Amino acid sequence: MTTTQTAAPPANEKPAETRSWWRDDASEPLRRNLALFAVLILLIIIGIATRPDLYSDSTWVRNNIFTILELASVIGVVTVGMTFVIIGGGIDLSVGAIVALAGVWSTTLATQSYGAGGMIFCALAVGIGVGVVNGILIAYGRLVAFIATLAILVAARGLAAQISGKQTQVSTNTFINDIAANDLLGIPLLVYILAAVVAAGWVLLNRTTFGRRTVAVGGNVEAARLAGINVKRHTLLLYALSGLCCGIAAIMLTSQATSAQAAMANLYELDAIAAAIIGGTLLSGGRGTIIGSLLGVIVFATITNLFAINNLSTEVQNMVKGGIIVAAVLVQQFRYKSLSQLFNRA
Amino acid sequence: MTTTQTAAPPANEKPAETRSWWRDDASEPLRRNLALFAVLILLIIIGIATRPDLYSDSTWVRNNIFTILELASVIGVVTVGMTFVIIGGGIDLSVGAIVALAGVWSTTLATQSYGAGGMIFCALAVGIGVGVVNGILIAYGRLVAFIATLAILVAARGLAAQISGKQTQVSTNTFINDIAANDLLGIPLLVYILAAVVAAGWVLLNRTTFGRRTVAVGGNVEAARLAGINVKRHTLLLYALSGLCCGIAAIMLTSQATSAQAAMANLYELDAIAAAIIGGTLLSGGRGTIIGSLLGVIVFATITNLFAINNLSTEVQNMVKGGIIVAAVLVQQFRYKSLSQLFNRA
Amino acid sequence: TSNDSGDDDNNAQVNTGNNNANAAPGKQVTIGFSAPAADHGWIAAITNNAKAQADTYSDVEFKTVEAGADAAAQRAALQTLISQKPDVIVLLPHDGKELNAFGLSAMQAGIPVVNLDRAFPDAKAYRLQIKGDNYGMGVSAAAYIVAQMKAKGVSAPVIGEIAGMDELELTQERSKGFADTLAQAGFRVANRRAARFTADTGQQEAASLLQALPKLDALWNHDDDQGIGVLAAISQANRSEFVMVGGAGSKAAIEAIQADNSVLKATVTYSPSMASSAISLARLIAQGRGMSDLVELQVPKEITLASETITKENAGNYLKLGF
Amino acid sequence: MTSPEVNDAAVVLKLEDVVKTFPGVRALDGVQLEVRAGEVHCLLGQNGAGKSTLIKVLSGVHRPDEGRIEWLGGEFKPANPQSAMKAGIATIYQELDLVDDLSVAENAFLGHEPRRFGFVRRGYMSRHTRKILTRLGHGEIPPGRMVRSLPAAGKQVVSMARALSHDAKLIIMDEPSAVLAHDEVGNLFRIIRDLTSNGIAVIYISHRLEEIREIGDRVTVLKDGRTTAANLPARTTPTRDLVSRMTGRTIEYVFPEQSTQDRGEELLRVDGLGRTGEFADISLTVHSGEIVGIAGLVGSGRSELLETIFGARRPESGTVTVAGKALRPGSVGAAVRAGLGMAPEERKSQALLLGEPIYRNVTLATFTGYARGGFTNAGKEIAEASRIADALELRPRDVRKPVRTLSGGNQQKVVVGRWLLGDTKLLLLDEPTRGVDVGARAELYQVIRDLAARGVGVLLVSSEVPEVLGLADRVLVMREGRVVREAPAGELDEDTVLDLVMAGSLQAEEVTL
Ligand SMILES: Nc1ncnc2c1ncn2[C@@H]1O[C@H](COP(=O)(O)OP(=O)(O)OP(=O)(O)O)[C@@H](O)[C@H]1O
Ligand SMILES: Nc1ncnc2c1ncn2[C@@H]1O[C@H](COP(=O)(O)OP(=O)(O)OP(=O)(O)O)[C@@H](O)[C@H]1O
Ligand SMILES: [Mg+2]
Ligand SMILES: [Mg+2]
Repeated sequence: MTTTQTAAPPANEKPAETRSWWRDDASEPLRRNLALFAVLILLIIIGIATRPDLYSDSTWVRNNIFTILELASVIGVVTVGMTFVIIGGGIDLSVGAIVALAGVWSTTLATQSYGAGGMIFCALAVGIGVGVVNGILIAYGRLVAFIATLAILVAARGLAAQISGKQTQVSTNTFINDIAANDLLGIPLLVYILAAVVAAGWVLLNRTTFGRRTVAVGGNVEAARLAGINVKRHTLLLYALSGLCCGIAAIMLTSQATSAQAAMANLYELDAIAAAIIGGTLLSGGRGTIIGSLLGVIVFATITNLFAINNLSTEVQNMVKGGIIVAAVLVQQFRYKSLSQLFNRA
Repeated sequence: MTTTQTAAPPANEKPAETRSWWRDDASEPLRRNLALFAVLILLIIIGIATRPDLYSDSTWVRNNIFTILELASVIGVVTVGMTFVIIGGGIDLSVGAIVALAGVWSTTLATQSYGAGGMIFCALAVGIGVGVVNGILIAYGRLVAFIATLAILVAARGLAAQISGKQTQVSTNTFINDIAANDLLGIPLLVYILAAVVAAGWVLLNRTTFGRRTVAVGGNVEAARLAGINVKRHTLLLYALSGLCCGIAAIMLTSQATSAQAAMANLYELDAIAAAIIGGTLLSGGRGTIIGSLLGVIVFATITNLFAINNLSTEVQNMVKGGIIVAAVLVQQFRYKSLSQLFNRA
Repeated sequence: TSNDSGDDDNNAQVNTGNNNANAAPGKQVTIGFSAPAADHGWIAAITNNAKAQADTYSDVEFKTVEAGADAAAQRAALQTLISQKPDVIVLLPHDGKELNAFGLSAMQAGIPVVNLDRAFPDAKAYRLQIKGDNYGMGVSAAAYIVAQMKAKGVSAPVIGEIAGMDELELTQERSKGFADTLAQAGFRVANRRAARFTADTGQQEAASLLQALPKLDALWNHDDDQGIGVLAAISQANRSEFVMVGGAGSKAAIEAIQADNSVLKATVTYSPSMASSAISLARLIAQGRGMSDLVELQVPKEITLASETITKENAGNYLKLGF
Repeated sequence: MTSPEVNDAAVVLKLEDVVKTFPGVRALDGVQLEVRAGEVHCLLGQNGAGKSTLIKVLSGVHRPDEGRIEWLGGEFKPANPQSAMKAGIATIYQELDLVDDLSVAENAFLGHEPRRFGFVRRGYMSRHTRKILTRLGHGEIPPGRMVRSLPAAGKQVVSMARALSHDAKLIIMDEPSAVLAHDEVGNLFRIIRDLTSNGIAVIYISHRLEEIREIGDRVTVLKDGRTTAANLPARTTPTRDLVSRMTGRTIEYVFPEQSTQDRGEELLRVDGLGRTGEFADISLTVHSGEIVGIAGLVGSGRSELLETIFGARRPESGTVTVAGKALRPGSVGAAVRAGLGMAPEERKSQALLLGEPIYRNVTLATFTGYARGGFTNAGKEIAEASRIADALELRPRDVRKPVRTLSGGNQQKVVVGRWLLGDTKLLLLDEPTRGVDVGARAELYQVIRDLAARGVGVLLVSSEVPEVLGLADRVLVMREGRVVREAPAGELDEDTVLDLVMAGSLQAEEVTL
């Protein structure tokens, strides 16, 4: 028989833990996010330094913040869905194509005749529908996510071109068009939508069983399966969720452009994946944060804005942008290391 | 369970163990390649069925084969490099941008003044150079490959636009232009280049320490490190190799188009990755074949050819293409299962 | 297309207008300008021309914002332009319909908008619209081909088409003009491939098209930039049995037509010189002046450039306008 | 301190006050170690004592923070694994370090392939590998075979072949026997004796005391990263002494009393279950409060059987009935809902989310139960997980720490603990004590017994025959996918079981002779 009572009093374990609680890996996302904040502040400082004339005008600054957020809003919504898919161990290359297909489908004359409600319903239904197709191919057809969603990308853009006859379809629905045009309490409506989607995503990931399953499935799919989680159904749901986000984004983008066409939301997949990864989501799954992804999107939008106010030519813009992406990630890593060293000494 | 005695194993093998020591999936790559061959034959049959008029002309068929191979040649060379990178556990999104930068740089008036040798040297040097930058960022800067090569994609296209002033730069060098125009023994020179690169890639992967270590680094990076492999240096070399392939491809593409511009080789990264994966390369690394990747490229080129000879519109083309990609992968899986059952019974 | 990076010194697409009453300096004005950032010769020429034309005026301050990759980025860029309070905005939108809303809001805010090339659907969204004729391009190309076929006595010609980026509306208009006009002569397009305005895609699509059509009588290629690749594919395939018509009117294409040593026999114009005109007219609008050759005191609301056909006969006249 | 039975060969390796810290952990805290040429030096210590960390320091994976290492008379500071290998130290790591898609020969020579102009000398490498494999008693493994297709024991042989492919003077083996069956362990010992007779020193790590008795010369004991005893004679030091040095307390390596209660109603009935190439025609029952053990060789299909019962594999024939109701085949979810739980064989790849906190791993199968309206209840989960951590004496106790930072044995406790939450009626345990130290092992045995006493049925797979016999009420012996004997534990002894288990191999050998 075992006698265990003699040793290991918990008392002497306590101090070691209090000393190191913040250092355990659970707080890493927070630190990474701090690093992204630092990058953001740096970008703003560069903005102030290069265009003091603009930044001295407080109305302009205020408007500029909203310009950045509006620019970030559509891709931000897409990125929330993408973050779930990547944390769950997948990838969705079809997001841009889904946005385009949903946008085009909801702006056909037939759909527009059902009014704003019909258009929104159509966009969401198309988004979820294509997402479910992705999910079925990947979860039940056992296709590699990269290939399946690439195939759907190509097919969905083709279908969008077919439906629209490659024409730009103008939205004549004032309700839809007003979403992007109007404010509430001085803040653009699109920013509210972004905030709502981010908040919902955060709660879903961190406070619900769905979020926990996502982390489990992406972190160790075999462990999740052997713990009784229905991995296939969950995978399906993840792609459907991504599709839903694309549907929402389609409405937002249609509203911004007061029109939709088959080539819209071009390469959003790369932007969304890049933002999520910059935000600390592990490409191999199992780890990531919604806030990080949001910050990633905002960093990209701020870079674009910085270029615009300094009127850099596109080619210079692109060269600098590549450098900034690299720098941002390096700063994250640097911060992580140096800070932990700093704290270690303290 | 079969009686082991009938199988007449070699004297030094214990029969009871022959059953339990290994599961026979070593031949899986071969079987996958067979499946791709089946897809290829199916595509050709569809071609014959839809355009019997063309296929009844043997000269035309011969020319068509070369048309397909020429179409496959540039992306094929890029895919060989990509296959190495993916087997080694990475990804290179910058291949298209490197091809463009190398092409543009080698067709500036200054470079062209050094003649064909100077142009080829320039393209290869630019390719390797950008590849090395990728490698340094990933291996030593510890950036995620996806982000690092995405940043380089953006930056390299920007630089290419800057160098070319967004103009299409015409190559006036007849040696370069003749590469795509000329044959040897009735076979286009580009096809020889493709064959040479594929052969070199095969030998490198299967017969050299570099290739075997690539599998190790991608398959189990910890094991590779513990075995004393310099993982960082190896990773660097992989991206340099991919860059080299892009440099070769740049010369080929410049020769085909008798010109170069910053937007050339658009989205080659997606085509190359898709071909490699269709060809059986594991996106997570550690497994893949050069022959599979080549077949993947040829399947895509054959699909494009099939669309062209049937005059399908772009949108229908895209819809069908998505379906074919999905079908091809499903066929592979189906074949894999059913065949292994077949073998089990035999 | 040329390898020199478009120095403005001897740009034939700029109106130096020495003998023009409106050339005299007037009120100091700020012109804001935005065009998308495609890596394409035509768009590059648009931007270069606009800048060069603005440089000829001592009374114009020229501010450009380059729009990023899509309409959303361009809209954000335009916001920053607005904050710099220009007197007039010259805008080549990614897509006229997508930026219609911006045009409306700028006009409402009292900033006249000169729409360049890609039309806003809403007439209230612009003060002046100056654009090329995409449908007309197709018409001109088809008309030339029909005439050639008639002259050669080919009754049922095999006609190919290499289009530009298929998802753009302008490509659709060009193809429609082409098909409509051919149909009037009882002809039709046997095979149509869509390239992406780049030489490498032009080569690939042309190689495919030539393989699909072992015998060809006429070919229209929408864009002379991608035409470099199309011509390369034709010579690589050793084909010469047909006539080819180009599009847009690049310097290289016009030279080739003049030299008459390839299948390229004509090209139909879609000139980036419209950017120069747009700047000149924007200045007049901002200064409240009219066009001196017109009786009206104001610049008119719409100008559509004709698509002209350049052949060996008239190539000499157009050579200086090639971009 | 040297005991008389150890020869006076030269000291080849000497460690003084070696310290290695990880963020938050002092994994090595002043280690002393002395190894002589030609001896088998055993390292003993509980899970997390720092054994693996110590050998990673020796093999150049980690660099020590403090202390001094002497190797062959000179100071030794390996910068990376390669320089340690060059210096003559080869290591077989605890976690298998093979590349699945390389061949046996390529794995054996990974990192130091024989080559000419960059080309691998395949013929040479293949011949050399075959020689090494033959020396290891496994000449039947073809050097060209992909490692992916080898079972765990075969992979262990390849790991060993790699160590032998270096011209090593010291070979370190971190729990090499953990994945080996009984006859394979005998073979391993033969190889070790062969090595030491050639003057090669071996550092041997194992949690099985009887192995240390059989093969070891001297023992060094680690506790909490410190050497608590050095150079004890391996054969003669009393178990009580060893265990007290390891744990700082006295325990005995015994099994809890067999329960006396009558077995309850039938919980699990398996009828004619089979899967081609894995197992065939398996029928068994488990009653409430009963522990049924399955003994057998590695590769006899026991893991596959458990996974099939649990719904992780689809049976090709036969049925599984739980508490009188047929279980939907091929559905883990249905099995869990029916009250089944399983601790799989490979905890890292099959059971754990290494980056996630302990509590989330403990509640992985039950967190839905604490949730309300789809919203999780972290407070409740942490409380419940802490309760389990206390019951299992998990170290560390803080359940918010990531599982990755736990030692192997504590990770296993997390996996078993998962099924102590919720209403698990039947627990399937696959090698629950693999790589678990003596102290934790005894605790786990007690946990399993207590579960049975509460009426839970247990189906236990283990490669350690004493464990099956000591713990189970009833024992099934499997060979080549079939049950060859079923009997109450009391009617069997170790020799009988081993005889049954190996009969297949013996007969097979007769056939080839
Ligand atoms: N394709 C196959 N052909 C022949 N036998 C196979 C095949 N696939 C699996 N097996 C058998 O399935 C069993 C798998 O071995 P495994 O080591 O998992 O069994 P085990 O009894 O659970 O051993 P352990 O005690 O190590 O868990 C072996 O009997 C193996 O021979
Ligand atoms: N890379 C690492 N990062 C942080 N902590 C680590 C790391 N490696 C080991 N540790 C910690 O160091 C201590 C010693 O671990 P080690 O693996 O050496 O134990 P062990 O004696 O080999 O145990 P076992 O018998 O379970 O294998 C443990 O507390 C472990 O959690
Ligand atoms: Mg260990
Ligand atoms: Mg097993």
